[in-house]
Amino acid sequence: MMSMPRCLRICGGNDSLRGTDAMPATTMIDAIRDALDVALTDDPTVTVFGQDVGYFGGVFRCTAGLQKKHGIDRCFDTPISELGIVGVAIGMAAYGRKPVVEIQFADYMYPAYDQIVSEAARLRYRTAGEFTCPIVIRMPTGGGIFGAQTHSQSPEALFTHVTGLKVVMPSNPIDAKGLLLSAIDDPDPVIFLEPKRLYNGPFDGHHDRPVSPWRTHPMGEAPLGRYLVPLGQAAIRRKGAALTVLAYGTMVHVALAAVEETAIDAEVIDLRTLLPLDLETIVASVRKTGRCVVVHEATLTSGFGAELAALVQAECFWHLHAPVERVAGWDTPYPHTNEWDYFPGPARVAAACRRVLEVQ
Amino acid sequence: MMSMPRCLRICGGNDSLRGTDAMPATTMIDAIRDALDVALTDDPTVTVFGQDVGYFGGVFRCTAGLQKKHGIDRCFDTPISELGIVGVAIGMAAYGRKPVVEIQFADYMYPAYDQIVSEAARLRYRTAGEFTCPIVIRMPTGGGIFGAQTHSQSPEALFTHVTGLKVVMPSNPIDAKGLLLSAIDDPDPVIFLEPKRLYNGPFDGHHDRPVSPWRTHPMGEAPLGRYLVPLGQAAIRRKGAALTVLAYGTMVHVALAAVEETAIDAEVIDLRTLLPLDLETIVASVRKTGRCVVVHEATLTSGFGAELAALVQAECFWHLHAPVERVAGWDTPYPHTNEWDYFPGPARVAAACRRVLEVQ
Amino acid sequence: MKPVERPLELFFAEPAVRPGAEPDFSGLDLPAAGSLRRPPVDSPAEEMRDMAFGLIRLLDDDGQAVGPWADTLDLDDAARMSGLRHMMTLRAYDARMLLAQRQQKTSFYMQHLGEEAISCAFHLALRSGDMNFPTYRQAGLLIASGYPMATMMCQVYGNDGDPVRGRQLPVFYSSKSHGFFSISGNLGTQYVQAVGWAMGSALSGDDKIAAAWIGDGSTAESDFHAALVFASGYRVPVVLNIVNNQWAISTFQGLARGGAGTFAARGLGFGIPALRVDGNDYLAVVAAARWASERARRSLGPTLIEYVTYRVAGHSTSDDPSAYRPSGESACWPLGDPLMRLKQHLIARGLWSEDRHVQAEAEIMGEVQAAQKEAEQIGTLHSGRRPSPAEMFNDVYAEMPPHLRRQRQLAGY
Amino acid sequence: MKPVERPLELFFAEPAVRPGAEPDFSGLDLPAAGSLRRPPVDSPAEEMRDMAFGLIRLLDDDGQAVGPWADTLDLDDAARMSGLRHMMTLRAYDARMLLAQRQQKTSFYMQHLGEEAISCAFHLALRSGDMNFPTYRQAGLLIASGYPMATMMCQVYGNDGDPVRGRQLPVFYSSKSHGFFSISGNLGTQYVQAVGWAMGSALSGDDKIAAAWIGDGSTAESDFHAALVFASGYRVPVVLNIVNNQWAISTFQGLARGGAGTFAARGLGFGIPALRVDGNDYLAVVAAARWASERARRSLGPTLIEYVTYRVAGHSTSDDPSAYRPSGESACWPLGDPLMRLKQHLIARGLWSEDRHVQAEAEIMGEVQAAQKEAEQIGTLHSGRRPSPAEMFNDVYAEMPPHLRRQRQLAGY
Ligand SMILES: Cc1ncc(C[n+]2csc(CCOP(=O)(O)OP(=O)(O)O)c2C)c(N)n1
Ligand SMILES: Cc1ncc(C[n+]2csc(CCOP(=O)(O)OP(=O)(O)O)c2C)c(N)n1
Ligand SMILES: [Mg+2]
Ligand SMILES: [Mg+2]
Repeated sequence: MMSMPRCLRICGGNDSLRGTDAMPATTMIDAIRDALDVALTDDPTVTVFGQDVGYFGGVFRCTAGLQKKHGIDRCFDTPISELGIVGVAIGMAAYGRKPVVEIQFADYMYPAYDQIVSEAARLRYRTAGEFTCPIVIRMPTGGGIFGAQTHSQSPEALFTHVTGLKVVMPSNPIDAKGLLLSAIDDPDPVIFLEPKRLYNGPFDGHHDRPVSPWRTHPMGEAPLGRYLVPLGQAAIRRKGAALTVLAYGTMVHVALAAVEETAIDAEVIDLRTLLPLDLETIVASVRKTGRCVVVHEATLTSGFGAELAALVQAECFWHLHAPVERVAGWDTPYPHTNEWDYFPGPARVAAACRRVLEVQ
Repeated sequence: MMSMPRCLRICGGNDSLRGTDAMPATTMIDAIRDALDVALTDDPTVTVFGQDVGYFGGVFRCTAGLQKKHGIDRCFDTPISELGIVGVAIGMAAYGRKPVVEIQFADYMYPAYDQIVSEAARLRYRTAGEFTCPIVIRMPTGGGIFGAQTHSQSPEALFTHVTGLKVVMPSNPIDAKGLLLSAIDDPDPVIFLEPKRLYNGPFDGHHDRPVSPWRTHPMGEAPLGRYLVPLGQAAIRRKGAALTVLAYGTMVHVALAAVEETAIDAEVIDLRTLLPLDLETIVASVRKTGRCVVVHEATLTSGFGAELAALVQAECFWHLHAPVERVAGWDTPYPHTNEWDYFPGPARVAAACRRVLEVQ
Repeated sequence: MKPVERPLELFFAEPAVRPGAEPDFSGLDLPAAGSLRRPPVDSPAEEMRDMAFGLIRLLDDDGQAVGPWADTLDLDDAARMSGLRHMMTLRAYDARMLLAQRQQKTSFYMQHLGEEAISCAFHLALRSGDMNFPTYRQAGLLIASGYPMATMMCQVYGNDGDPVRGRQLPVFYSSKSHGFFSISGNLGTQYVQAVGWAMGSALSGDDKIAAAWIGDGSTAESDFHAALVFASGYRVPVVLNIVNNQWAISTFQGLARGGAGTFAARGLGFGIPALRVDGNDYLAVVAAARWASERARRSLGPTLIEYVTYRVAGHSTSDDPSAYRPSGESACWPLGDPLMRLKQHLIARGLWSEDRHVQAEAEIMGEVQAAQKEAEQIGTLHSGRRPSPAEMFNDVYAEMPPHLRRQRQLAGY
Repeated sequence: MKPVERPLELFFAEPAVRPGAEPDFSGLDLPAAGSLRRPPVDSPAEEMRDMAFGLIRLLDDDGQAVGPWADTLDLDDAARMSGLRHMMTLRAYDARMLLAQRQQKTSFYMQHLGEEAISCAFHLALRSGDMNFPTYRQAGLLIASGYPMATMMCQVYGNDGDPVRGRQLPVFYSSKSHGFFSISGNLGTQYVQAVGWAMGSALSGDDKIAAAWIGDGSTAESDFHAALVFASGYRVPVVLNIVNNQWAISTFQGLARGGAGTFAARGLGFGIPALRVDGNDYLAVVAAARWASERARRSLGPTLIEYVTYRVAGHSTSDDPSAYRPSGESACWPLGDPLMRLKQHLIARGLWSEDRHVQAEAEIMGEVQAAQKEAEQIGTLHSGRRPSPAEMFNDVYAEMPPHLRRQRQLAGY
């Protein structure tokens, strides 16, 4: 059913790959659209739908032009029912198609949560593999755009607790395209979280500085054609010896900025896939550095950082020189006016790194 | 509006209180029903509703007789819509009433998740206290009754990650009644998780032994009348010096059994309230024992045990002689036939305790 | 604020009678068999409103099939006879499995008693490759399609012969080859999935249709709404079935229905043609289901069908209905027993007799017992061969990720 | 399996025209003003089906209020004049706030352009103590009820004068005293809460009613269904409003509506009386809303009202509608401009003149600018006094739990 095109694979350590001949994608939006375009072209069962994704091309433009190119039956608008979008996708996947759906903001996934948790995640298990659910649910995630409590959330921990799901969050265009294509190829349901603050440029948390474009970033240009970044593999974004920082999505850039500014020789790991987790890479790093800071934008309590801290203290107990620190969004809803007091920016990450290093 | 009856307060250390003159509740079901009865009697704004809770009295009988005693407008049946039950409760609370609703099984709370997370939990915040949402959402939780994947779940971590909620899970009739009355008095939304395997007797995980009744348990008889067990306070169920076990709900009994059978001098803490957490009691214990095992029935990854492990390693880093261990449900859906291979029973808890003690 | 002028009141719907009182179905308006018209399948929804409030009935009190739906029903004698056989088989199967649960050979069971006609007859509207998205009360779809009964029993026992490896609650069957989608414990979720499946078929240029199933009480769930929104919006080739068996555990159908006269009426708000059918009339179910499936096959869009029936037994083996409804209620149910009605029809048609019926009953019970023996040779819930606990860790994902492998090892496998 | 016989097809609803083509509203059937009957409020739903498909219109092309709804409308001249004033105020307010957003004084804004009549007029059906559960496009409820405009602006700016402490997106107002429930960013959630609020009122022996608000697109959400199920089941004293402004961001109303002729028709599936109203006719909205609120106050149950209108501006300041609809479309909208229509009525009635209108416009703009000055003296999103970051930690709970206190300390407060 599916043609097997040439497959360019980008692995953890080899992320410097750049554009090819024609017009490589130079924003995360372009990279995502490009991945969808490749998937729609290669696999006739891929079907893209969601609110405003068809004619209009999505409120973030991630599907712009796809309906025109591939036809309304491959990329179409839906009514405003997240439950319906995901429920329909599950049925369609059970039939044998590959739905790739968009939830307009991660904050609006809750109406679909029952279908995701009780149905998509468990269909393979409860039928011993007779029916499966290879769907991808894309959703813009995170804050930094003055979107307040309902356009800023990072609900990843609500998915990592759900066995049967895979959970992915890219931090740059090259990964975004390669991970999305892997997610679409995956035989199981994948939650694909897109840090919307990264759509148009790498953002390191310095909201008062000019926006820098992806063009100038080493991971900014997603190559043309099909390539895969495998699920379940973290990437080391900065090698270092003093401290390990675990981050994903926007926070990778914030962590890198904090580390540069403090001149701390930290190893910064971009998890990329949260479930299943690349524990090996994490453990190897923390055993080496002996110190660990976990960073995410989601609220602290029961966030995914808790799982990371729990795993690291269990696996690296004898190597740890200091407790694992977590830097996260405060345990409050995401406020509007005080967005930048809420956001765990480089100053907070730097302070945590210093605290962890101070412990002797 | 609300009369202030005599208030008997049961605190963390003083849990040996027993029945009074007439007919004290001698099952957890009776204790819960009794709490609802007291609340309906004392506070004319309390309103109880949910699927089958009215005429029939609930599939677990927790509301039996309440409609007859208090009238159909105080205790009534609803259509099968968890979203509707919680959504209506939120509006009713905003009006000024105190809805205490039942979700028939915790596994069926997902359709209401959006209303719980996006609405109930954030209403006070987003209106700066102008509108509030003092609702209680009761739900039978956990396995051990051959209920398979949709009648066995423990979704507490999906609530502890949601700021604005309080999350409570009692382990015995005395607490159940006192905590439920506190939850009803609370000005904020409370998720009240009832370990259904404890409804009719303390269950220590030895499924092949005869069921023991609550009658013979020191915490088995909830006294008559109104008393409160405050939210946010853990209870030490067994004093010990070698190891701290953190548990809640059914797992308190499993942990106690494991500890008795291995003759390990463990301190067993019953958290009772997960959010807000009684971190003080936990930290004091682990700093004393230097070792910690966390036990819950929910799946491991991103479970509430992750938060506990993360907090303990952060707060007790210098006191820990071994990594914090987590014993939890396997990261699979809850199976039917192999229920007892899935359930984290006393053998698994004992093994973890031994592993943690072996570390020198 | 001004004093309260006129206190507001709510309405609390209650069934006509409760335990202790005489059963009373006088509120149920029963048009005579054959009295409702049969509109062309391509009539606009707006011109078929009456169909949502009438009742399609073919079998009259004498067992004759009458009226326009009967006249156009293309069903030979053999099919009518096997219809009876399927219903008898389902009833015998239920009886044995109920007993097995009482004998603690399994944890739980749910019967079809009184509702056998619906799933057994609906099967005749489907073709191979079509897909049902059932609830727990449509095992007749499996029986009518010849699914091996011993395998059903293995599922109920959760033994090593259970295709879903002891993972699901008893009666949560699953069979792709027999057009029977996995049953979910979460009410309603399958309804919108059926719509998605049918959309998948259409988008693939296929001709397979889907059938969604839901109970009266569960129509209150959100998934029901989403299903109707999408089915109506894209004119999806799906048959949307509502089994109104009067009860949702202890809650009578009037609460979920609210102010609408019927559940079929729900379709009208979406411009979806809706039929209301005597669910205890095997022939009526076949006729209505075929009408709806023809609409689907001709890409005319979805049809909503309400089957009016009665849940004779308890909700499940965990339930005691005498606590909330008069014990004699089922005997007074005016639509009768679906088996007896089809039997009477076959007799009236000269195809059947009391003697043959008694003989068939014995034969069928023999078959069911043989299947049960076969299943029990493998095992029951608490004895015999069960799926290995190691299998608990399979099928969470297509490929087992490292953390699950670690857990499996920790578990000792 | 057999080869595919007749491939199935789906239907993809599309608006009549897209950018580049001529606007076309010929599909919209517009009955003449005054032509629809006015049934007694206690008529059974089944006998008022026509009301869901007709269109209640009072103002004819000459600005005369005609027909049975006009004849029974008890609205004095002063009220009609202040109706116009409210709409003009809302329009001026929108214009200034839109400009303020362009000037980066705030992050986001949403206009009412073309829909002013609905919320301004609906206010006249309510009494003090009643509660609206609005969406983001009913600020007319606040303006008509005399809520201080400077406070609204403080909310939009998220400055230190914002009653909700800069926590909510601009236009997410909240005012208990003015019967305006907090706006949620999650579409639809408020619909079922309104039902619950009204149930709370009735259970408390109170006489306050609730009004729920939702957009055409958002009727697809689950909460809409739950609201109708509960409202119908308990006959709840609530008015269920649907504002059909033809668009849901880029998606035209036909997709959410599906095969139903109108959104009002959704009520019929629940036995809920439904009205369809010319939403650009101030008097029609008052008349219909009062009819529905009378039903609620007399405990006759809920009413569903669809207001037919047009969203003239973009969805929000983040949207550019020229990408998905013909740019001239709003000018061709056959129901006209609600302000101009009421203005014409007042002139026809001898209450108003072009001169007075120009004068009023200037007056109102002066008031709005004064309010804006007042608000900006406190601050705008990026300058001036804003809520202290320490306040971020307040109101998560009634009492701040220890972990939040720790976090506030860590944050430096
Ligand atoms: C989401 C959800 N809520 C509640 C339940 C519990 N429950 C199981 S069956 C049932 C009643 C269903 O009634 P109905 O839809 O009429 O189907 P019937 O049992 O009559 O066939 C309930 C409330 C559930 N399984 N799932
Ligand atoms: C649950 C949810 N899903 C999606 C969105 C994103 N969204 C905001 S407004 C909107 C369109 C709403 O259209 P409609 O209901 O017609 O209201 P209108 O904007 O036309 O007033 C969408 C999709 C949201 N806010 N909430
Ligand atoms: Mg039923
Ligand atoms: Mg709209």
